[in-house]
Amino acid sequence: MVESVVIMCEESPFGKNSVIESIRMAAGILAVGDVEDVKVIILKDAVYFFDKNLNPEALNVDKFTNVMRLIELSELEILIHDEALKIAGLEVNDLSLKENLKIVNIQEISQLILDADMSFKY
Amino acid sequence: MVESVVIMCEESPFGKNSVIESIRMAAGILAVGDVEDVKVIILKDAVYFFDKNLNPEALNVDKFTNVMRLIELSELEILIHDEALKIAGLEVNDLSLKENLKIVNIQEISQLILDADMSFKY
Amino acid sequence: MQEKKKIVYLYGFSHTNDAKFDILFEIIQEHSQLNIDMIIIFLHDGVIGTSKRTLTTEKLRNLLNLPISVYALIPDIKARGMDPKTLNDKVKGIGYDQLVDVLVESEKIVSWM
Amino acid sequence: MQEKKKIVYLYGFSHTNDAKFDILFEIIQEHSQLNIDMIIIFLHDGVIGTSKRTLTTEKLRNLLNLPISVYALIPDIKARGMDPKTLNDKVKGIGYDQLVDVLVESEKIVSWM
Amino acid sequence: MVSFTFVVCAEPYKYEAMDTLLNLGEAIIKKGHKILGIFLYGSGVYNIKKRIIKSTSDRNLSDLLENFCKVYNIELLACSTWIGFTGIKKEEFIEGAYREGLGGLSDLIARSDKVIFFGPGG
Amino acid sequence: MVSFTFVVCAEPYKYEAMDTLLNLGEAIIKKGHKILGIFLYGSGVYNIKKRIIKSTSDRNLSDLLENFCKVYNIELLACSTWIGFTGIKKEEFIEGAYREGLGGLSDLIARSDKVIFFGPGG
Repeated sequence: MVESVVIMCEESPFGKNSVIESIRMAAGILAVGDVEDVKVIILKDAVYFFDKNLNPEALNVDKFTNVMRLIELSELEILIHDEALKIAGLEVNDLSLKENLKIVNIQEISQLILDADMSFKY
Repeated sequence: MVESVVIMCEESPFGKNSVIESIRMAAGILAVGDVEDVKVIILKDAVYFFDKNLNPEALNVDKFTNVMRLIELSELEILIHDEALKIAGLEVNDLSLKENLKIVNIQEISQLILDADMSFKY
Repeated sequence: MQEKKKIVYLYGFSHTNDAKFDILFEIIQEHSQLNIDMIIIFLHDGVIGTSKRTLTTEKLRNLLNLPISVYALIPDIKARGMDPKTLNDKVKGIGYDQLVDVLVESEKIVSWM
Repeated sequence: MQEKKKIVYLYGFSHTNDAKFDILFEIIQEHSQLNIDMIIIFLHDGVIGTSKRTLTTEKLRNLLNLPISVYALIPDIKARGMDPKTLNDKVKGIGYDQLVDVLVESEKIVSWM
Repeated sequence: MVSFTFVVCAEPYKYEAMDTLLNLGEAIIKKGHKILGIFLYGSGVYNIKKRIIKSTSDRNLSDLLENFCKVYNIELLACSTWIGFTGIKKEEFIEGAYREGLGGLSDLIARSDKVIFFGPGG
Repeated sequence: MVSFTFVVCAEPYKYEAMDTLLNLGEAIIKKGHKILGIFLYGSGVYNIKKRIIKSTSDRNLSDLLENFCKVYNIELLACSTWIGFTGIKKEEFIEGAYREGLGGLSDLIARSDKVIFFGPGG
């Protein structure tokens, strides 16, 4: 029986929608049913999704308000790879939704995967 | 007026269908209308498409007979990057459709792009 | 003695074409510090580069040097025109049947396709 | 004196995440042996890594050292939360209007998106 | 006996996911195990659409999938948000398939021993 | 005055192509140039489908595209092979759009000064 899930995503917020879809899926799995532990790990370019200056409207794309609210409501655990932050030149203070995010190193990511019943890269 | 087109593709035959679609598009553009020169450049993993041992049936996928015939009928020029061959460990003798293929180096590829009115990576 | 945890990775992207392999490698390298039975199965475009005939990338060589069992899916190898007989010595070719056995026996599956 | 050929590349993939950049670099390096006016425009995920704040990849540094004009599309920069003011000194931020001018003035367009 | 669930986020024909699923699925069942369900998410929902065009040269993945699920009694679910998003109508579904929220996925995951995830590709 | 043609091979929402096309397209016209046509190929043909679901939080790309083509008198064509392949019906098309063979693309390319190609993404 699979009771804990880790979802990883590494793509930028716009090139594909993998961050949004990972979060929707994670929140959806958590909301109903018997899977009680779903974590999302943010790698590489996916980190830009949580830059507080993120500005979809520059592309005439709607703001990601719904997804952000979904994260807050679902109490989803979102873990950000410290290397991704470093490469993007971002500090914790540059991030939105600080209370839902946790910074992790590769060792912790390795352990999260080992602890989950299943993991996948979206 | 755009009269000559170069299409590049670099993806493996199965992961995506970019080789097949590049060829279909190239042959289609050539067949009707006023564009008289369309070339397809095969880079990186796309080279596996022309391995004569290519065997889609191992995946229960139908053979690419139609596309191969399309290449022959359309007299499409297909240019294969020598580096791609080398990386894949393939020799000219390992290729199918030898008479439609030409091996080119990066210098020739650079020139093909400069000579065409437009180019794109599929 | 506690039995080793068994984890299997299904990896489906090209090593030559794709940077996705980087993070996978880092994670597996971390796992290798622990007492874990690790298997990686290359399928889809993941099989590209596993043949002796191809130029192995440095990344793949590094992975093959970790304490991990590496398998490659024979139908995906054949489909791409590669000969399973030319597989790198550290890579074992398996069919769908053996893939099922590996999946069934492993405690955890990580899908990276 | 013959006028220089003017070619513009539209490149839309992430440098950090994607190996697609390799071939583009090789081609542009070849072009640079010839008397050509080259422009590369980073848009979509191509803008990632063009900020001074980010760790520049070696590939991107090498490209910036070629005799080529490098532009990045400001709306794509802003959308990803990056500040156009922090752009790498060798990269010039442009808007859609300037993008149109560049496309109109160039003899050839290569789309790599 | 071990029970499996598959999640598919990739379009048919454009990616290899559905082909692998069918081949691996047959092997799973031949070995005496069970497939509880297949959940389609993201662009994977296009797999639910019945393919009307018959071609002699192309495998018909929707027929193959329909038959596979019918013969082995496998639940075939597609994410309702994405079905709405793509505008695929119920009468276009392959037989036996239905739309369902992410609670359905959560339920499938929790009832399965193993979950295999075919990502969005690319 | 310079004439442009766009080719789009990427799905709406999953990739950024259609957003860029609309923004760049407006700028092209504002500058006094012309867009002859937009040709949809591959998964790009999904852009022809009228989006029925109205959402307050998501831009409606099919409405935006329809309006853009209508106001500026731009031909909107979708590859007929791919329309057949995806099973999108004529009555589902956005207004003014029609299906056409690759000869239509060839014709558009030959009549245009510049062609911009939005690839299949990923």
